[in-house]
Amino acid sequence: MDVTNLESVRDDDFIHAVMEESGQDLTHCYQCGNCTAGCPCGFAYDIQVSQIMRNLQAGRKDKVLNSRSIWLCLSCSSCTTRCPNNIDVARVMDVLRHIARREGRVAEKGVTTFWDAFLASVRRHGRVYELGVVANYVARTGRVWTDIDLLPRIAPKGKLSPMPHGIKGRDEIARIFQRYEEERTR
Amino acid sequence: MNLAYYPGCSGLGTSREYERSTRAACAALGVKLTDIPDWSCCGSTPAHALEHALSGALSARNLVGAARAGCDTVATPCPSCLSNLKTARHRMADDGFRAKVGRLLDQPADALAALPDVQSVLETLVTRVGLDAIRAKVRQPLAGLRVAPYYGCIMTRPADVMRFDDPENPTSMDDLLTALGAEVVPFPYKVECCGASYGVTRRDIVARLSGRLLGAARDAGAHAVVVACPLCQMNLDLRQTQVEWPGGKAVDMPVFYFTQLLGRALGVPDAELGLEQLCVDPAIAFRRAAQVVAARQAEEAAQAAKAAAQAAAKAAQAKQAAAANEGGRA
Amino acid sequence: MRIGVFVCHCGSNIGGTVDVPGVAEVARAYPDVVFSSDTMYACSEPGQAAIVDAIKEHALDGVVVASCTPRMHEPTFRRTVERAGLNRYMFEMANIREHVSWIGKDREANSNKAAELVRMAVEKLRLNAPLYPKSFDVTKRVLVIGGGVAGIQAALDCADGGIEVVLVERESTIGGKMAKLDKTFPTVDCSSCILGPKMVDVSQHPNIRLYAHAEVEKISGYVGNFKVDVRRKATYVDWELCTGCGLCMEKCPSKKSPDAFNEHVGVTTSINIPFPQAIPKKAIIDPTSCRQFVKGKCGVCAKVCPTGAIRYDMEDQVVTEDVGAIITATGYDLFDYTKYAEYGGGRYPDVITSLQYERLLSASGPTGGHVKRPSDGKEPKTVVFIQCVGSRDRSVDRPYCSGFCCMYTAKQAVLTKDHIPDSRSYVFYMDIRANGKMYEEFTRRAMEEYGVQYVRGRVSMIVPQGDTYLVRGVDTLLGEQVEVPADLVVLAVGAESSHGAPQLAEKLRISYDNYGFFMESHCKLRPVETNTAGVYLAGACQGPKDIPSSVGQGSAAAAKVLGLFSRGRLESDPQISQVDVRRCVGCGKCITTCPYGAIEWMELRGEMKARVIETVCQGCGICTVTCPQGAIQLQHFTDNQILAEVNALCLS
Amino acid sequence: MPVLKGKELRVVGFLCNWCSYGGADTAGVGRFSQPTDLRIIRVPCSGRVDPMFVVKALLGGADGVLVSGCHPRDCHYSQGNFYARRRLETLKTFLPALGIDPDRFQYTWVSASEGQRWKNVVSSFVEKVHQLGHAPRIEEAAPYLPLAEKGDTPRAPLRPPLRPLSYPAAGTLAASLEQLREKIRAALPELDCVIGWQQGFDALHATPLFMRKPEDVDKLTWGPLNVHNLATYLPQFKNRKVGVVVKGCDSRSVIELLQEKLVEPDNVRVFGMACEGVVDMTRVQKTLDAGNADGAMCADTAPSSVGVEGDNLSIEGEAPARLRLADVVAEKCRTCDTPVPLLGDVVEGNASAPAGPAPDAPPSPPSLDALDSMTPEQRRGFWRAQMDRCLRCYACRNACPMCVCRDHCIAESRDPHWTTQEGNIREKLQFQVIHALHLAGRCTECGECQRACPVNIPVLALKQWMNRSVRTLFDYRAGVDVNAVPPLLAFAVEEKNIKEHGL
Repeated sequence: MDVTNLESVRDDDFIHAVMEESGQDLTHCYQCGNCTAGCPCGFAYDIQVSQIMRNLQAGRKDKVLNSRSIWLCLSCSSCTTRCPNNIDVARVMDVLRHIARREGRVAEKGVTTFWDAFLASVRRHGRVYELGVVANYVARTGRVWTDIDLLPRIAPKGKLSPMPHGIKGRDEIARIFQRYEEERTR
Repeated sequence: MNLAYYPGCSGLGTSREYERSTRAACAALGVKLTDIPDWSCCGSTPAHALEHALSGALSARNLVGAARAGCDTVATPCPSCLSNLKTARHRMADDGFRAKVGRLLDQPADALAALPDVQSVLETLVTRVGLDAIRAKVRQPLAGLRVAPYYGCIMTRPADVMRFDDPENPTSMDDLLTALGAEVVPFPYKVECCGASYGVTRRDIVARLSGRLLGAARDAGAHAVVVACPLCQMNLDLRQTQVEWPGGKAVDMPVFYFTQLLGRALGVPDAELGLEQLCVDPAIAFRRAAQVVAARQAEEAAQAAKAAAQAAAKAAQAKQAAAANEGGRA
Repeated sequence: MRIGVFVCHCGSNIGGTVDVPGVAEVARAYPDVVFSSDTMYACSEPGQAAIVDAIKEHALDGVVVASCTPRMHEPTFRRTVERAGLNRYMFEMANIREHVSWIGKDREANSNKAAELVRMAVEKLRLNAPLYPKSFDVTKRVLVIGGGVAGIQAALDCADGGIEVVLVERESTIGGKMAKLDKTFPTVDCSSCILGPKMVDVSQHPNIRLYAHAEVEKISGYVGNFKVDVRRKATYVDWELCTGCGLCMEKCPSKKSPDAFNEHVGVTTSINIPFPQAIPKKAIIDPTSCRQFVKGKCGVCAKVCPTGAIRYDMEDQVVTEDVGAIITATGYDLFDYTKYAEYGGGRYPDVITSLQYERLLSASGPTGGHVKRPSDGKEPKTVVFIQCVGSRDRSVDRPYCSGFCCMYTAKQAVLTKDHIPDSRSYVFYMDIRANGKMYEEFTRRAMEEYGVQYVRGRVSMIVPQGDTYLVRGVDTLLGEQVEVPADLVVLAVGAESSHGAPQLAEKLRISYDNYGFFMESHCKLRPVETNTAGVYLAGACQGPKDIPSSVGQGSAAAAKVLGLFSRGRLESDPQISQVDVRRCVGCGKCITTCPYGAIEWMELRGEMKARVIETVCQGCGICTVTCPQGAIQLQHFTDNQILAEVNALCLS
Repeated sequence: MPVLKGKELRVVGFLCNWCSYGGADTAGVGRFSQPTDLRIIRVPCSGRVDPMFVVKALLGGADGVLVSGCHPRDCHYSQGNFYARRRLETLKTFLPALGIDPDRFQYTWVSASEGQRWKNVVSSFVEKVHQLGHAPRIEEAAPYLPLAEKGDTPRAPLRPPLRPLSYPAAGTLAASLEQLREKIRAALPELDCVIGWQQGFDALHATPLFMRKPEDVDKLTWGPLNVHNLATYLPQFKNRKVGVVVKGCDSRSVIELLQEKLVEPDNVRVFGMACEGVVDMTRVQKTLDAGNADGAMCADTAPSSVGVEGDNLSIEGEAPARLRLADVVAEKCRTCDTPVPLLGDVVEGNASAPAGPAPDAPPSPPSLDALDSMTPEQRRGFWRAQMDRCLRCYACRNACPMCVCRDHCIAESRDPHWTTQEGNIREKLQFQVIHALHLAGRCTECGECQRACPVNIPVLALKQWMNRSVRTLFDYRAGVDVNAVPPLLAFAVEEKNIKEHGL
């Protein structure tokens, strides 16, 4: 493992951006590890959440934004609830996703593809059309066998709607997304 | 108090039975639900993971709609919707955030300053209707039914936004189920995450986390898991065939929405509660409950018989002794 | 008036950035100034001599020294002018060092400012009047509140020094937290073996009057002469007659009374003596569980008591004691760990506090010193200790470090190995704070000799699993989530201020911090004094402390009291309020606001007026601002004196 | 000595000896460089800082005043800073009434160990004062009289009264009055005297009546001419048994006097009746003058009788007139919410009901609205112009029921010497500020000060401003509860409505 030069890996702008956007003071973290201890998804992470926090304190932008962990966070708020320093860790993770998306860095493409499919559905219909989301996801990823095993379980229950439930204010929702994109590109 | 109702998108699909049972149970309890006119999706996790203002705008449109309809409170059955609506409202106190959201919406930003309060249907039932009132209306107690109450991870957390029940050990659903006559088993994973929406993209995560929950319910001797969240229900029920059971021992564990059990206890016909739409056959749980009741009755009968026999023996003894005395004297 | 002004160079400290001779020159033109000069070091022997000479030579009746802060040398120069025959209050200082020369480099601005400060001092001095202190007698008795180890030490040291001690303890026995401990770190010597003899000394010392099961109800008066009401709570046993034989405990039919001494590990009889070494060794009835009180009939103890000491009709009694000083040693309480729902919030029987664990370890505890799980009485093989439960945690409003938990946890882990040789202990910690003599060595021994597994990280959650508990945490040094199946979990609960501490502080008129710990007068230089004269602190009531520090403070507080009492009479500061009875209309506003109760009503020719009790008044001046007529004036800081300073700055 | 031209402004600091003065010392010891503008006055405790010192400095030419004490809970005298916080916050909210920028006054907490903090406090405060620049002097402000009719109180547009003011039919009123007289006659034998009203030098003016004999009671009148607040006389009767007749508003003064133990509950009997408003004589006079083309009313056209019925005031005599009560009623009556006396032996009468639901807070009175509508500069000009006219006759004080110092008023004393006898604007305004500050939390807005002013200076507005501050800060209204503790004689460890000012 290489020696890390703390001075050269430190990106102060990044630290400030995370603090500003999340409203959380990263210096409050004293590395007790409670967020990691309680994280249900820690087993799947490449960098444990407390180490994400430590890397943030060190200003290691690449390390954090290139991690898979930030995409696997389930937003369950265990970390936030148990943090002895009242840091809303889940919100920090959210903000890291925002910054990573803005910079086009996504280490878990499947996750964002699914989310994008979800939002595309909302944009189009105003409400989510579940079958449509899965179909879109399958189309984009090519994972045609996704949950095929569940089909016989769910099909007879008559729950999956064959058609989207459009709303009257569909255009209004589309405008929200449009303005969001305009703001973003500005 | 005017209560607006926000059903949430999954109520139109995978959680139809939650939606149906919620409406049926509320009707039985006299809670009037007024749907927010032309409600739209809150954006769920995909939106807040992309950008907070976008998420805020998608939520706010619905809250503004509720306010325009003259409602001061919005109730929603889905914790994910709840979390988004509540968080949006919470953050709207910040002027900068409000302005940012305002720029995305058709509605003027000043409409965002005073948004209606948001609560879960569970909160509505336990705080507005009250357990005593519910208890009084129970027609068909859930006797013998052992249930593991599973609240899901975001119903009560983060505590400063959600402001309902204990964030680590909530008890409102326990109390409700107890009021319905069910037996609540100690369940340590009330608020542990089930894997959320990662079922499609990372099945391994859901398999492991939901497996742990189902295993704990199994080990605690539960006949069923009771949930308040469409996503949790889907992971635990539909995906039950996908999970990793701790110790490898799979069982059939029915997973109810709490509103289904509430409706059943209140005497709402099963057909209105969508019980047939659950994947794991709910009859399994009711059968087990019936066995418990039967065993208990047999036990009681045996006890009663034993006590009666003892009493009879005692009486006979006394009689004999008396007779002996008599005889002696004679 | 004839005023002399002395402007000090303080070497180059002032002279470097202030035109000192120039200021002295300007001052000569101020009203009533008849003499003004600069001086190299005003506080030095020649400097003071020059002041004395000038007073005599120029018949000065007031002196202004412009030099350093009055908080430093005001007493010095007051003595100087006194030596020259002036009243010590005919003196004023202008602070031209800390407030001028040291904080700015602009010589012109500094000199101008220095001259103005001298002007202000002169204008005030023109309105000064001689003031004379009063002396008063001292009651040479001390009240010690709290009979833990700090209070015991303070009481014994004072008593040995020959003064009478009134020791008030809230519980029915002294000994405090230390009496509940099994062993003490880092020597692992038996707690009751070292505390016991001291407790016996307290009971036998002719100079100590002990009120156990009693609380301080009211305090009035002032340094040298406090009046204290002590509420002796009903024990329902006449302690004059009780011999502590324990027969009542043997016969008591009500055996499910909460056992507070054993930290509620198990239960005890309704009439009981908390532990064999209790001082006083007297029985006390818990009326919340006693059948005689709950059901109205029983009376077993009254029947069996050989001395007939039982008094079911006993009532609280209030006694009044006169003392000259007060030492508070009220100790601490334990953090309520049930606030951590993720650790079970009290629902899991085998998740216990560290002090409960002490009772399990103690030979005089409920298990006779055998470590057994509360749930099933089995001996645990894997014990997990979790540190910082209610310490260093902002989310439960306990951001401070409780200081001693690292050490007692190491001790308990060591003792666990002693009691159960085939056991394994894990300690979840964040940092090990072992900054006492032999402390670091001790924690190292726990790891090296006793094989205690230290895990760096917090525990997220405890999950019951069959009859064990899965402790889910993190090892941040491994960077991994970890879990340990434990038979017993011991929470190293932090210290918080003793319940009722803020209320006691209000009675004592001393300050307390956000967490209810009492404030010392100066964090470094006056650690056992408070800002109320005659009230001292000892032990953990000031902040979490281990035994050696508490004992040290007990002795320190005693030394302060003995020093105070070594003077025959005390002098009162004459900078106190005075009422002009002609102006007083008797509205009583000053009486309402005085924080010391130092103003009382008096009748003067049929009218009610206010009067200041000179020895009680502390000179804050709140009353002076309250009085609309300006009838009550704080001497040396009168309205006119302060107005003169304001006018010197604003109107001229 | 003047401040250094171009370099410094005049900034005065009041520092408690134990914490902040020590903190300033610590900053010095640490050589933390600071602006040189500040001059520090050492006091034992922030509780010793009379808000009047601050006013004195600001009126005397200070550009900024800083008060600093121990942190709350950490006071050397345990409570001094708690009192200081209330007093100083009250002052801060009052300063704008005079047109003084409240940013020129700041109070804060610095402990003896906080040298760095002290440096920051001084630096940021002095910087702020420099941003504000030299403080404009009130005596140099351009006179501002919004409705510059000479000698008249500037008035905001008439506001419809909160309640329809309407006196009952003459017969009914007479019956109620007779009932009241009966009560007084019955009680008179046990009392030294009962104070009421009678007709004054003409039918248009009432004057106080001191009833000692039963036949005196016949002279008692009731109606819109009973303008005086008779509670003002009560403290003089201390230790004697006395009765007093009150209107609703007057009763609040009695409550306040009882609260301050300036009259004893056993010695005072209160009689009262529901009130339908009293007239503002200045308005009456003006209305009559306007009606009489030939000018002011003189003695020989004095009215022979004045009657009231409903909303009408009918003046009979050589120059008969009919006035609408709504046009001439006193300002305070327009916003009155206590027409019925709050204590005592009350003849119910029939007070008209409020027009709408009771407001949460008493509505803002018109003269306060007028003051509110001015810019700070206009307020300075306004008070400058008003004080120009002040005769320093102290009629405002003498009429005030709460001015209980009487002969010992600090306006005229030498020890303490708060004001000089110089007849300038600063000293006159200083006295008005003393009056307002001394009334903080005590004033019931009876308006006697303003009514008594021979030159119609709207001094009541200052008290109304102060009352609003007290209400906002402490949720307190004077003269309602005999057992209440006035806010400036109390404190809360955590103040609900005081936001600590960041420095």
